[in-house]
Amino acid sequence: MKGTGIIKGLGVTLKTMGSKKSTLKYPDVPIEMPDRFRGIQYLDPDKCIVCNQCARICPTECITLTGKPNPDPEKKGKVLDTFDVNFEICILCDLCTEVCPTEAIVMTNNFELAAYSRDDLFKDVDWLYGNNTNVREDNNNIGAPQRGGAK
Amino acid sequence: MSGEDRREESAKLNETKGEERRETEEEAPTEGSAGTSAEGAGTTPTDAPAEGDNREDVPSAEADSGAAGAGADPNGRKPEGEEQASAPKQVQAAAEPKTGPVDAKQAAEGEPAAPPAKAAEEAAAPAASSAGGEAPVRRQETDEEKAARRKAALEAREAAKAAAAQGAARPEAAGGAAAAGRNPAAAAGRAAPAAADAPPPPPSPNQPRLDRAAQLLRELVNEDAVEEASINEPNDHLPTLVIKRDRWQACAGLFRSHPELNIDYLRNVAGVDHETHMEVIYHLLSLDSGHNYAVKVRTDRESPSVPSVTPIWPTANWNEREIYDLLGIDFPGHPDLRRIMMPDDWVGHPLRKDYAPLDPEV
Amino acid sequence: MDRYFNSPVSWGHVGIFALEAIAALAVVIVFVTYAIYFERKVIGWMQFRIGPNRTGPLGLLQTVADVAKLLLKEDTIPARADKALFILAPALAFVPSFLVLAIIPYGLHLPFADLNVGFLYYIALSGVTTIAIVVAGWASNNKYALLGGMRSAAQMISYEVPLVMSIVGVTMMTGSLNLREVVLHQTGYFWHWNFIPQILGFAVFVVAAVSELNRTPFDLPEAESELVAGYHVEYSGFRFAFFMLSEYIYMYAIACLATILFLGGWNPPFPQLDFIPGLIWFALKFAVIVFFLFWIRATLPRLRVDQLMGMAWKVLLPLAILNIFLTALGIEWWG
Amino acid sequence: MIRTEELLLNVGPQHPSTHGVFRIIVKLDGEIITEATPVMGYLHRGTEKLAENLNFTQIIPYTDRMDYVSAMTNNYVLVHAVEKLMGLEIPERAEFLRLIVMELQRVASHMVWWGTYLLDIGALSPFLYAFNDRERILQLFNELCGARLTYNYMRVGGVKWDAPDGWIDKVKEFVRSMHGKLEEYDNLASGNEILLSRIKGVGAYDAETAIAYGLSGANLRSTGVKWDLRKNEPYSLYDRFEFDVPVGTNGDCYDRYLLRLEEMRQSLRILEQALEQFPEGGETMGKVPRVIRPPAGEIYVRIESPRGEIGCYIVSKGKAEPYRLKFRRPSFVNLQILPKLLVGESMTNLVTILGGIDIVLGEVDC
Repeated sequence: MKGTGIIKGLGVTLKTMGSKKSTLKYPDVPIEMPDRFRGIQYLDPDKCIVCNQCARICPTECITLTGKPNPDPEKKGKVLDTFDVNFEICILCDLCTEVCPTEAIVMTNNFELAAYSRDDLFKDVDWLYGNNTNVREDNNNIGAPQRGGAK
Repeated sequence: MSGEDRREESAKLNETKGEERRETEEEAPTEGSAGTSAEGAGTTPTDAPAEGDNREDVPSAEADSGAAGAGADPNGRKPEGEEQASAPKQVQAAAEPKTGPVDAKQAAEGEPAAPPAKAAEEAAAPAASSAGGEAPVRRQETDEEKAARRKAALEAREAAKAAAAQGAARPEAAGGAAAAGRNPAAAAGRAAPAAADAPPPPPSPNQPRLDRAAQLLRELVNEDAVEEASINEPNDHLPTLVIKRDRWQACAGLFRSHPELNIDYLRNVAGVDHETHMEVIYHLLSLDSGHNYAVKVRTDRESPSVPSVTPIWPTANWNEREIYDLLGIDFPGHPDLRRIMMPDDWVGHPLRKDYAPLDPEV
Repeated sequence: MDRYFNSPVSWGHVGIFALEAIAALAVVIVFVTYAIYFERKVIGWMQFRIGPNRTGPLGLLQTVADVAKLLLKEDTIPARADKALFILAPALAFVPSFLVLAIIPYGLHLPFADLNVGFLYYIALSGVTTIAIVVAGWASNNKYALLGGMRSAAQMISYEVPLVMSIVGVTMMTGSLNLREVVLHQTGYFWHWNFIPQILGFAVFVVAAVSELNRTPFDLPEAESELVAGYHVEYSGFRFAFFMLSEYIYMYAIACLATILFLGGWNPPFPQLDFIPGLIWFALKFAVIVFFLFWIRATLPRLRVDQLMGMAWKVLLPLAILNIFLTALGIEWWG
Repeated sequence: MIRTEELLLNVGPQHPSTHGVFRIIVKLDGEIITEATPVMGYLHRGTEKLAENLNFTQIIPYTDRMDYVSAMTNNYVLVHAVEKLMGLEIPERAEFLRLIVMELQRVASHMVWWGTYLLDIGALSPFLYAFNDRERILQLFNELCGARLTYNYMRVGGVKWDAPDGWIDKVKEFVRSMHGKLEEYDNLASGNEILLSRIKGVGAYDAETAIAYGLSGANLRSTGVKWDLRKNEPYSLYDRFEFDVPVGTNGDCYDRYLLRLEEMRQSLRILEQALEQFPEGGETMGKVPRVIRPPAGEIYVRIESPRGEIGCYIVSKGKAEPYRLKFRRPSFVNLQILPKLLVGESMTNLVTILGGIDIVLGEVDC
């Protein structure tokens, strides 16, 4: 009969009125992201071996880093000098953390990046080091040299 | 630290890393090939040749699902057994809305009866004799390939360095360097399959279809219509024809209207800039029989033009516009050839390999 | 009230009238504020949401904040618009919407203007708003606005016909167009209310009324998915607020009319419940109608223009005429 | 003397119902369209050009952004093409995970379509009903790969992440509850007389036209052509599962509407079977060389995305970057029929027909 469809529809909306709401109280109650969530990176400069893997894999070329000789003459290799991520173009694709052999750069669950100026989105090593909350536990860096390849 | 320093540094890193990588790379395929060929020798004789001829794709599909794969398709790779089993079904499924699928059905059922048997026969001999001999041959090839590639990579790197040294990389220089780097690589790429073709592989299950299509085109259009005909093996043995540009319109008409081919569905049109020439690739499909073909039409780079097939398959309309827009290939006969992605006043065709943006800031 | 009308005019009377008018306006403005609030709340609840909840306790000040924002917004007039008409249109839409409120009786002793042609007065004035919408669409010099304006003209003119025809039955039963008498005629149990004998007329009235309000499923003049915002696409700030305001005031008026004409006005469903004041009964029935409007807005998709016109002329009008016939027969047979 | 003239109306690029920055220039006679010219490219990012300078791992995030409503299938078509070209072997567990996420994605994508389509037609609520349920799928994806829209989940040779503990059970729970939800959708809208009158018989075309225009997906099947790549040219593990390919008869918007709802049910069916058969353990990454460098050659693979046949054509010259990468985007091809369908229809039907084709602008412009 004509009209039954409409009445059924009205029934569904009426029933929904009393159902549980799914609105999140977001700014008041922070959103808990699962551990694998890809948020803003955390960088531990002490772990970094300046291998440049992250800068090379980055599809948007948003990472720039430089190294300097190790100040401790006993040790070989380099230490990190500067490390900048341009979050204007970073797509949080997870590839940099995937290839990092020492897990120096890892994802965190923090995702709030809004700023009034574009300049604020250019984050340096100190800022990234300070972003040390909600760091991801399992990084699964399958692309990194020692575990990847013909494993 | 300036950008140049960084680049140098990363180049050095590249070198060291590259060596490591090469080692692992060399290991991986040999391991894989040895494993598979041994497996092939151990199992039924039909398994081995199917793997032997696909040297480009070493670990084939059957191992991922041992029982299902081996049971369903004796060739190891899926196309033959699978496609034939499903082809008549498709015909039936598609038969309701269509008219006159009878001959297509016959073609589908009659044709494939022969090749598997033939393939099996021919396969058996080399498999028995040269199952052991396969692996070293292949390793040699990969080594050759590696050497060529290493050389190419080195050259490319040098070229890149040179370009970088010039400071603000001017587009011509960069383009030239890139081209210089690419050409040897391309040459190496071409050389490798040539070397690989030494032992004649058993004919592909789709060979008769390819031959038949080529024959039809030669007979009904013109003797010189088909320039090349080959089977693209990794791509499910896709019959691939290279058609002379001037004959393409007539050939397309034949593909569409000939009851045996009956290509009613144009899957995809893609343009490629091969630097020496331009190429337009049409992926054709007959919904009745489920047969796929790929057709390539080559044209020169200076004033590229390929006859439009929009009157035959309306699908081509926007695809050709896109190719015109991004590669600059003209399609005479197209009803409305305008830019589609880029703004109307855009200068240049971005997908060309030598494209340099008018305004590098954009 | 009557004594004021019958006694000579003095400053005191003028003051009293002015105060009454302001009080009525205040009621209406408060209604509009919270109608918008509840509309958003109800639709939110029906969509797994909680609706506005940030401004003020429970979000109660949301609409106030919205209006304040609209007031403070820059007043833009498109360069190529017809300026005079563009400015005139919102006022033209909103003046008649307030005027129609004058005739609505909320209780036996609470009428403002007790006109004998009450309903016709409503129809006549609400028709002016149609002109305002067409003017707005035309003056904006925008193609979407023009299409919206044209749609609105066609739609509102078409639906006024079944709307008027649908209440002819009620008028025949009452013998008057005076809204107070219509309510008085429905005194008694709830089956004495007009919506039972006039069920057909009631149905036609509701459909035509929703259409007159330009609300879903008849919101074609401002069909967002087709015409972006229809006739008021170029309006912003307080001019836009005027359109919004008049729309909600019409909703108020139509809900009042439906209550009065078909749901027994301030009469309780049972005479035994007389101890509850009539105003509360009125408000309850009124709320049900308003809720119904929100409810269908949350559920139904929109009609197409041709279907809309077809419905007015091919379905509603014949039904309304049939209703008149049946009423006439009923009156003839049963008195 | 009354002067009449045609109205030239720009629908878009900023318009609520063009589903993105898409523009149709329509000539209107009253409200009847006499000519429609689609204009696109506002979202053209040159993915194909960018890809020529990126290696295959780096291209995967870019595919996420093509059809951003169905990123998983895009991921799959690229990695599938590369794997086929290299002849790689994919562990069964990885293939199962891929199939599960692709089918979940199909459900999610059709939900978005259903909600937005009804929003186009003027019903407000279905949109939120659909998104409320889609949210659960996104949450599942978020737990699996750490993103809700641009997953970057698949890799050449496998998948990046194994399923976390309890994830499969959560998917099972979701699939179970989804059946009831689909029924609710039907109750809410499918029977609605206004909806039926809006979409029945609108935008109809026959099978021949559909094939000539190269339509795929529900657009093709609505005309009665039983062509679903999951059945006709099986890839992944689809040949192991039982499911039906629903077809329509009239080729109008109503058929497409019903088809997409039915496809969700069939996807749930596939999911149920796949979750039952999900292997206990195993690798999620196959044996892959350190640097993904397909041999010289070319390949065209196609899979059934929620919108139709999405194809990936790769020309490789033996380097880590593709020499040429071309995507056959179903939205782009399907959209070609639009100017033909629009002539003689009203403005209102423009929205209905455009919505019925189901385009995603990220994919049209690529």
